[in-house]
Amino acid sequence: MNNLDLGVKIGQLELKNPLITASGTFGFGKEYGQYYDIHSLGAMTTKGITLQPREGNPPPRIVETSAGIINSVGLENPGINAFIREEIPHLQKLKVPVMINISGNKIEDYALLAQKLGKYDIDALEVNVSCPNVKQGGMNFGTQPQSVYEITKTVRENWDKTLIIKLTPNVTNIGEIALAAQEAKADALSLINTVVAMDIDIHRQRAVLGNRIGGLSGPAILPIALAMVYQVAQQVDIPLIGMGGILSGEDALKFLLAGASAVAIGTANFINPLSPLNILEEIEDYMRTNGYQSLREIIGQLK
Amino acid sequence: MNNLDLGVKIGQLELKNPLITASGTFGFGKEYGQYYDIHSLGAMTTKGITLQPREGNPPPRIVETSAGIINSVGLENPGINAFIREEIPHLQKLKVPVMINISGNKIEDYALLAQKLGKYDIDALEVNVSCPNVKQGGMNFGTQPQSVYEITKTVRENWDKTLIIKLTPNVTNIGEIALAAQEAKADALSLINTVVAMDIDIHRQRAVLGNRIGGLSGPAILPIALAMVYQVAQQVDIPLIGMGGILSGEDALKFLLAGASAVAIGTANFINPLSPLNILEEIEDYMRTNGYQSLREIIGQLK
Amino acid sequence: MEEWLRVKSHRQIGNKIFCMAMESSKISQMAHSGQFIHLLCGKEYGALLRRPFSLSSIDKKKQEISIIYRVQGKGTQSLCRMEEGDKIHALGPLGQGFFLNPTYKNIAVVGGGMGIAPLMEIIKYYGGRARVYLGFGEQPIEIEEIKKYTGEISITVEKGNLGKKGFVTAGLAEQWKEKPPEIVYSCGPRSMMKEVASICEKLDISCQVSMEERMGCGVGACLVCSCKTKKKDQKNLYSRVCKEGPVYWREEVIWDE
Amino acid sequence: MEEWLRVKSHRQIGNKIFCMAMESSKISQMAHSGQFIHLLCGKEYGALLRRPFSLSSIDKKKQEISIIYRVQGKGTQSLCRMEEGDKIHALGPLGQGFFLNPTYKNIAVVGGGMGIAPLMEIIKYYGGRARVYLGFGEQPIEIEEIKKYTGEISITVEKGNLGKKGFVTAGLAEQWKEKPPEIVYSCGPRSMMKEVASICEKLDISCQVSMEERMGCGVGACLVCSCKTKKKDQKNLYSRVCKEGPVYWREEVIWDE
Ligand SMILES: Cc1cc2nc3c(=O)[nH]c(=O)nc-3n(C[C@H](O)[C@H](O)[C@H](O)COP(=O)(O)OP(=O)(O)OC[C@H]3O[C@@H](n4cnc5c(N)ncnc54)[C@H](O)[C@@H]3O)c2cc1C
Ligand SMILES: Cc1cc2nc3c(=O)[nH]c(=O)nc-3n(C[C@H](O)[C@H](O)[C@H](O)COP(=O)(O)OP(=O)(O)OC[C@H]3O[C@@H](n4cnc5c(N)ncnc54)[C@H](O)[C@@H]3O)c2cc1C
Ligand SMILES: Cc1cc2nc3c(=O)[nH]c(=O)nc-3n(C[C@H](O)[C@H](O)[C@H](O)COP(=O)(O)O)c2cc1C
Ligand SMILES: Cc1cc2nc3c(=O)[nH]c(=O)nc-3n(C[C@H](O)[C@H](O)[C@H](O)COP(=O)(O)O)c2cc1C
Ligand code: FES
Ligand code: FES
Repeated sequence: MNNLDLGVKIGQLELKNPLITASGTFGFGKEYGQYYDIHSLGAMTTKGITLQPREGNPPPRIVETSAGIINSVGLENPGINAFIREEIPHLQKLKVPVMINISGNKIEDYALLAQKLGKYDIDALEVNVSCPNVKQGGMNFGTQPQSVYEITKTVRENWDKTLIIKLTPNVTNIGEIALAAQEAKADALSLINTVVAMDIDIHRQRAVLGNRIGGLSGPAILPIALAMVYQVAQQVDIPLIGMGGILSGEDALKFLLAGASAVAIGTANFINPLSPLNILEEIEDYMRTNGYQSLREIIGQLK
Repeated sequence: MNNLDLGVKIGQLELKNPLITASGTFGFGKEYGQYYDIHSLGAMTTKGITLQPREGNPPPRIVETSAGIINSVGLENPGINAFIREEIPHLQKLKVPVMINISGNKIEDYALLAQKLGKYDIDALEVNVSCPNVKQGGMNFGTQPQSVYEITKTVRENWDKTLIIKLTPNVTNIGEIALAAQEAKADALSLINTVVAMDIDIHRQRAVLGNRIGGLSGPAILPIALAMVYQVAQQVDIPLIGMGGILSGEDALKFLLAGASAVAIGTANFINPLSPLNILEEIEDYMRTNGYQSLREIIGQLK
Repeated sequence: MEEWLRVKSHRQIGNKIFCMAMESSKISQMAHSGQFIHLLCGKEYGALLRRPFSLSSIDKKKQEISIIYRVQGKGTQSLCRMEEGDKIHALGPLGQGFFLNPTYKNIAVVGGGMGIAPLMEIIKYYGGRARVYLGFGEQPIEIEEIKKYTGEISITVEKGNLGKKGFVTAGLAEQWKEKPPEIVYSCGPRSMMKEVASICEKLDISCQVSMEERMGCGVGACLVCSCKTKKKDQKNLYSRVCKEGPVYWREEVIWDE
Repeated sequence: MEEWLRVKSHRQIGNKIFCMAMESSKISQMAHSGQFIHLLCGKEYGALLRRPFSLSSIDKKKQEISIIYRVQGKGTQSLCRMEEGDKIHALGPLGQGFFLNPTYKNIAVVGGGMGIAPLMEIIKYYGGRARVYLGFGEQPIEIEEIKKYTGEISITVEKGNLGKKGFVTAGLAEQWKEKPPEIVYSCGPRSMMKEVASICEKLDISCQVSMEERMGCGVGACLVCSCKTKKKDQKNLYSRVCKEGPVYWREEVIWDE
């Protein structure tokens, strides 16, 4: 029955299917394991890790908007050392490819993070140059082709497994940034991270989020993400991981047709923990209905 | 009863209330006149005009997304000469302030447009440096502080009434562009125009829009627009006209609290032609409930 | 014009196809055959914009209008949950309707699928003077209703066996050559209308078609509903389906796209 | 755990306040007083995320759980349209519940407004051993229900005349000084719980509070539901209300924010 070939290649990684869980929405992979066997995923991405522990932004950290949510977690994480001590042992045992999402304040941070993680049996790094919730560094890096080039190069020098650069949508020209990452030998690109956004409570006359500004995700941003994936796919030769508002198989297929080799599921996990599996099934249905054997017949095939 | 002071000042214009209809969603002011007396508006903005007639993009030109619409009209318009011949006579007679939205392919276009329009009894120019649906010029102008500075300066030299620059959200740093427009003596800024976006029909495996790429508007982009208005309000001293997804009085009040002196209503007109009036009423209710006499007590008052 | 309409009856008349009659004191009085209303269908399924529907019946005396529609996406899914007594907000009547002429003795109507909707009023108007050609995918609808007004109906289906097998346009040229109608009215898939227009052009028969395009405002203000046309008096190549349309003379439409 | 729950009864018990009982074969068996479920409320009004609700009743024998909620925004508006027989999807039971001790003879419960919901099960558990203090804006709810389990209820309202006038926390210090409860359970507005915690601190009484914070996943994966805490074994200042909470010991919470 299931003789469909859903495999995709991201750098040196062979994913058995294109469904990846997005960074920051899937913890370190423990919580959703209660809802389904996470080995059925193509891959999982962990919450962003920094060199030093970060306590994150003051609450509230989430607000719902029309077809979207804004979050301002602010990269809360225990820091790389605690992460290695407490999470790596369990992550190394998983039989699903794991991508570690890292963030830095300075270019050297990224080098150090890659070095530290290089000692463990981990499949891929996803380098977040794009978090809009962090004042220093964070997004500023991701908006300049030059610094994206340098970060990518630095990490590349310290990491020989699969290297993915995650791009921010909050830029004038995402294509030139994608090209800079490719030139510095990134294996793949993830796009998009959240879009800078804000909500206001008119009764309290205050920003709803403790941090005022946050990042918009969910269905509201899907058409924005899709345009970026499509545009970047025309410009680079490395595989893309598309994300932004994917809730259904139809949504995921839009990204695949636009040129993404894989898709990541973020906000949808909150709505339904089983989303990644449901989306996978819907993709399989589509392939059967339309007589496709392999996902490769779909990727980038927009007419 | 109605002793509320809703007046706001945009450049030399005194608007009796902050409700403006957004460019491209209100034609040249004729169509919606059947639904209500457009003199109850604070002001109206006309569809973008260019030097030469433009036939616009191939259909389909609109698609609905989650809480948003993408349009790819592509600045269809009869050109400035036909506009002056056929629309100006009627626009000059209106007793509601009229803002003429203009777009160009080259910097000189803007100068010429301003010169031609300068001869008529028109209240304000809204200079669109930001249309994402036009290949040459259009958005490229709006993404560079230097060219925004030059366009603004050129128009300023040819136009001594109220001058508004309309900014695009598709940039890395909207603040520096806002500052460039202010430095070149813009009287006010409109933000935001639509966000670059795309939709795909997975059955036909084609982009839904004839032009593939279009601009996203509607509630989906409200939080993005709000963040930009808030950020720009911190940086410039000239008044802002906030827009992007406003459907209700509550939405409008968010923009006012964030620092906009007026708001423009675009997509909401399509849903309910009476939206601007309803929104105005809801603002008045809010003022009464909270004991405000004047809109100035609200503008930019986010705590 | 805008009006809150009260649903008077709402019934299923085919696979996913519904007919909804609404009380209307204003729109019903102004509406002309071929015009449409722009309905706020409800937000249950997330529809944001209004949806355009042709008036399938206009009863000025009973102050009632009807639409016939197929459930397709978010808007029509919400619409089909409307129940008798519910209110729905409409803009309308909108657009240019059909050219009707009381002196015509012999007209033809060619409808495909849901294209039947705006043609119903024409059939009522011309009654026995109308020859009706209808094409469906599988299941014909409203046939009994039409038979009340005219006996001359020819039904074609692409599959199934509730009519002739094939396309509705097959054989039209021959029939019309023999007995040319004074005018042909057509609504349905673009390819069908293109074929009808081309037959009429060859036979030099007047023909009106009702075009569809995705709409924003529905009232002429946003320019998203463009159809390529060559109206002589128009400066723009594109015309607004909601304002200059949805009904066009066959020679106005630029078909090849 | 996830489960489709069948609505068994759904009734209004106050101004905009509803009680919904649901059939649950799985969650009901695992649930502990103070835990919550994360409900997909329906999209009619555009709610995207799930909404968290404390379990106000857990009946393992009848395989039934209930929630008491107030209609506030999009999610609860959709929720209140659910009818008997409808199904609703839940994650749960989630979070850490209350510390219950069968040997306690004298406990106190302080609830404010909707904060009453998670306290109902505690009152049932301790029965006559519970002294119950409830504060409402105007209209008390569930009083008759509570009286089935304990006679010691004190009701305070901010306005109206269905109870003592004032804040529920007024006079507590004096009463507890005289006859200190072995533990105090509290849920309600933050300022109220802060006051209760501070009274308990002064009198050295154990106290648990149930905190609220806006949630994303509800299962510990997204870190949006942070509450400032000082748990000793924790590296982070913030703790996840959905995982480490919603019930905390009073000394864990950092109140001043
Ligand atoms: C002038 C006119 C008259 C029409 N009359 C009828 C009628 O009598 N009966 C009937 O069943 N249908 C009619 N249609 C088509 C009808 O408007 C669409 O089927 C309906 O809008 C689909 O909405 P949806 O939300 O169910 O589908 P979705 O696919 O969810 O709609 C998404 C968007 O695309 C637009 N759209 C989708 N299909 C069409 C279409 N075929 N034409 C125009 N816009 C479309 C919708 O309005 C909406 O903006 C007419 C269209 C026009 C332009
Ligand atoms: C652990 C826990 C238990 C709860 N138990 C109950 C209960 O038993 N009865 C009850 O009436 N309410 C309870 N609440 C609050 C309830 O979750 C909110 O009232 C509800 O989410 C409001 O949703 P809405 O869509 O109606 O409001 P909206 O204002 O439209 O909600 C918008 C967003 O804000 C969140 N939100 C709004 N108010 C709150 C709040 N007070 N706490 C947390 N998130 C909020 C919503 O979940 C949603 O994501 C509980 C909250 C938590 C965290
Ligand atoms: C609560 C939350 C936390 C996130 N944290 C991170 C993060 O730590 N690192 C990162 O690269 N992206 C982070 N993201 C962005 C997501 O990985 C993803 O790029 C984005 O949410 C768009 O996808 P979606 O619309 O499917 O959620 C976070 C998103 C959310 C909603
Ligand atoms: C159909 C359509 C056409 C538009 N045409 C123009 C235009 O010609 N010039 C312009 O500056 N903005 C144009 N806009 C942008 C709007 O003026 C407004 O900035 C944008 O839609 C955001 O507001 P909204 O979400 O309320 O629609 C257009 C928007 C739409 C939806
Ligand atoms: S739908 Fe707006 S002009 Fe036709
Ligand atoms: S809601 Fe996601 S961690 Fe608590």
